Amino acid sequence: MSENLDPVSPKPKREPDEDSLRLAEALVFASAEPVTPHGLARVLAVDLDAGSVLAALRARYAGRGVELVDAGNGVMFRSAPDLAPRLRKVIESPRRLPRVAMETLSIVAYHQPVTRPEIEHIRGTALSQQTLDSLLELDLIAPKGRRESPGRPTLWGTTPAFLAHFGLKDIRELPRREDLLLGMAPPRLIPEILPADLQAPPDAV
Amino acid sequence: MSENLDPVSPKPKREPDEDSLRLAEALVFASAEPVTPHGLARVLAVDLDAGSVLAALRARYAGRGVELVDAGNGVMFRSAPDLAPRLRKVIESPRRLPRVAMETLSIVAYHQPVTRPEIEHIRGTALSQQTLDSLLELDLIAPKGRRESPGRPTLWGTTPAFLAHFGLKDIRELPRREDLLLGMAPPRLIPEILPADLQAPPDAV
Amino acid sequence: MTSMDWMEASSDISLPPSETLVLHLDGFDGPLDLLLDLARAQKVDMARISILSLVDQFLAVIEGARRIRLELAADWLVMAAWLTWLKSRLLVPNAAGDDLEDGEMAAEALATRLRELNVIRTVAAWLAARPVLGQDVFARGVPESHHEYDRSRVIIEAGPFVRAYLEAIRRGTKSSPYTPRALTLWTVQDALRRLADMAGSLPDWTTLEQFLPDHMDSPTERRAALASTLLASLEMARGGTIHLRQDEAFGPILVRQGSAYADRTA
Repeated sequence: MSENLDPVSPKPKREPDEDSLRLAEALVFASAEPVTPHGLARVLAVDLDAGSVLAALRARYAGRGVELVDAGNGVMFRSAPDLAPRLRKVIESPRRLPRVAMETLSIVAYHQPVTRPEIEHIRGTALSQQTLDSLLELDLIAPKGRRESPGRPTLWGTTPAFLAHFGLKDIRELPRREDLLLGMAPPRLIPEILPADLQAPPDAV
Repeated sequence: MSENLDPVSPKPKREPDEDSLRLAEALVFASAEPVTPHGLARVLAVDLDAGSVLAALRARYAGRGVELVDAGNGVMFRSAPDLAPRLRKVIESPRRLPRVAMETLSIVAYHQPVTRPEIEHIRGTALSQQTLDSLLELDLIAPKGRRESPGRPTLWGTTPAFLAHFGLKDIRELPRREDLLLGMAPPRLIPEILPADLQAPPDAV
Repeated sequence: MTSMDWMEASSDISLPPSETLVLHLDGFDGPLDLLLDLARAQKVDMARISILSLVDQFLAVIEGARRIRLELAADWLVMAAWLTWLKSRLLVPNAAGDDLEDGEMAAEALATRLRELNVIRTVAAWLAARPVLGQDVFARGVPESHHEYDRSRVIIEAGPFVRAYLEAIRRGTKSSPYTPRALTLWTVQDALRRLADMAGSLPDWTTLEQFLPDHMDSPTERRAALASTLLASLEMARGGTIHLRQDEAFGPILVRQGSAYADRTA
């Protein structure tokens, strides 16, 4: 780099040799930061120009699987962009459903076919459109016609994809409600609260 | 890799071409961990042998500033060792391991799985928490279960990072005890002093 | 035991004059470490370590150290004491054959431990001489990741699924807005209305209890109704619609149609 030199009497620089290329290659490879010509000059012999060495290195790597690219005011190695799609490794990291979605899904599974107001009724709180949408998008629930009552609300039920998630052959393979609700005081209130059709056991599906 | 193929009718493999070399180069360059032939085979065309591609790549980088070396059961790029003095000037490197840590590491490597009291017995002095911590922090040793004896002490062993750290392909590349003990009387087993497992050869790993 | 000066202590150092060695005692990682260095300094095959001369050297070092610093670490003194015992057994074995064997076995055990430590130290040196990653050879400074995380799938486990259902049901039945507990307590307003309705048909003094509503099942409901009815009766008595009478403390409260009622209906 010219900075190192007395600007009044710039000595003529040598052509980059193999040794300087090796050193530059190793430095750029191992550095966590882009290597600037100035940084390279610190390890090069004084009669070598860092800029020329980097240019020669860039030429050597042209068209290879790894290329020397500019980054900030330095250079770094980067795998060739055209190879990226072939190097890509997709790692599956499945999410867990949020609690609201899980509860909604379980209510649909046990009470299907069920309307949205009925789901809200059972959970005792409003059901957000977002939750319903996410379950729809994941193909875990699907509309199953409409109830022939005022307003003709949509009925919801689970999908084959839902069964596949659990590795179930049939919705009847879910634990029985009666077994689940064991120990819970048989809710005396339920008859008044739940419409009669919600009382159907899950195997009525 | 041959694992991918029907063992009965192994198709003849193509010679590594420029495209496969580029791909292998990019993959190994990008990876923070050693790349196994199996890992490379995943991205290569089926009619190419990962081992041959890596061999060709190794030849291409021979003598360069960056070299392809074995580490564990894979390969990785590393700066050439002869450049170390010049690179150290600009690349920050962690402090060398103190002798205590090196000896402790050697004991773990030779006697693994080994408990802390056994390490202390061999060195004839207590093992400081600091030494254990530094080896753990560098991921050179790791717990390998517990010994089913009173107190159930933790067993220690070396990690894949240990192999990469010292450029070893396999723990068996460590000098054989027999070679080290050359000229010495074969150590008589003294059960009262050394637990029998301390006598296990290193290749019992 | 410092780790800083291991460089000096590690390799085959020739035995320094004892004064220097005293000062260097801290450079050794315990008595075994010093013993090994003394053994190596014998410059003989490790297989033929002379335990006796080793013992003498060790004791000399410890003696020298004690002359300068009295507070020598316990493990050094324990080793010194043990070596003194060992020396006595090796030099003047007792008539009993046991003692001789004891001494020889102990010496062999010590030699074995020293050989083992020597092996380890050689391995450590061998390892340290290799190009070490991060010190002599360097890996890629900025690894790239071509990993792509696919989070489109969801995971549903039977356990959480079933628990979610139970929680929904429990919470739903607990705080559902559709389950208001019917308020069956008899209010003062209720009592006023009932008293006003019934006061006209009162033939004569009637106990207050007669004005309580029917079907008061629980004692709580009954007490609440009684209190409300009492309050209502006091209010009506103040307006003169009814008269109240109580013959004795805690006795039954009697009600009769008042003059105001009669006036109004007249």
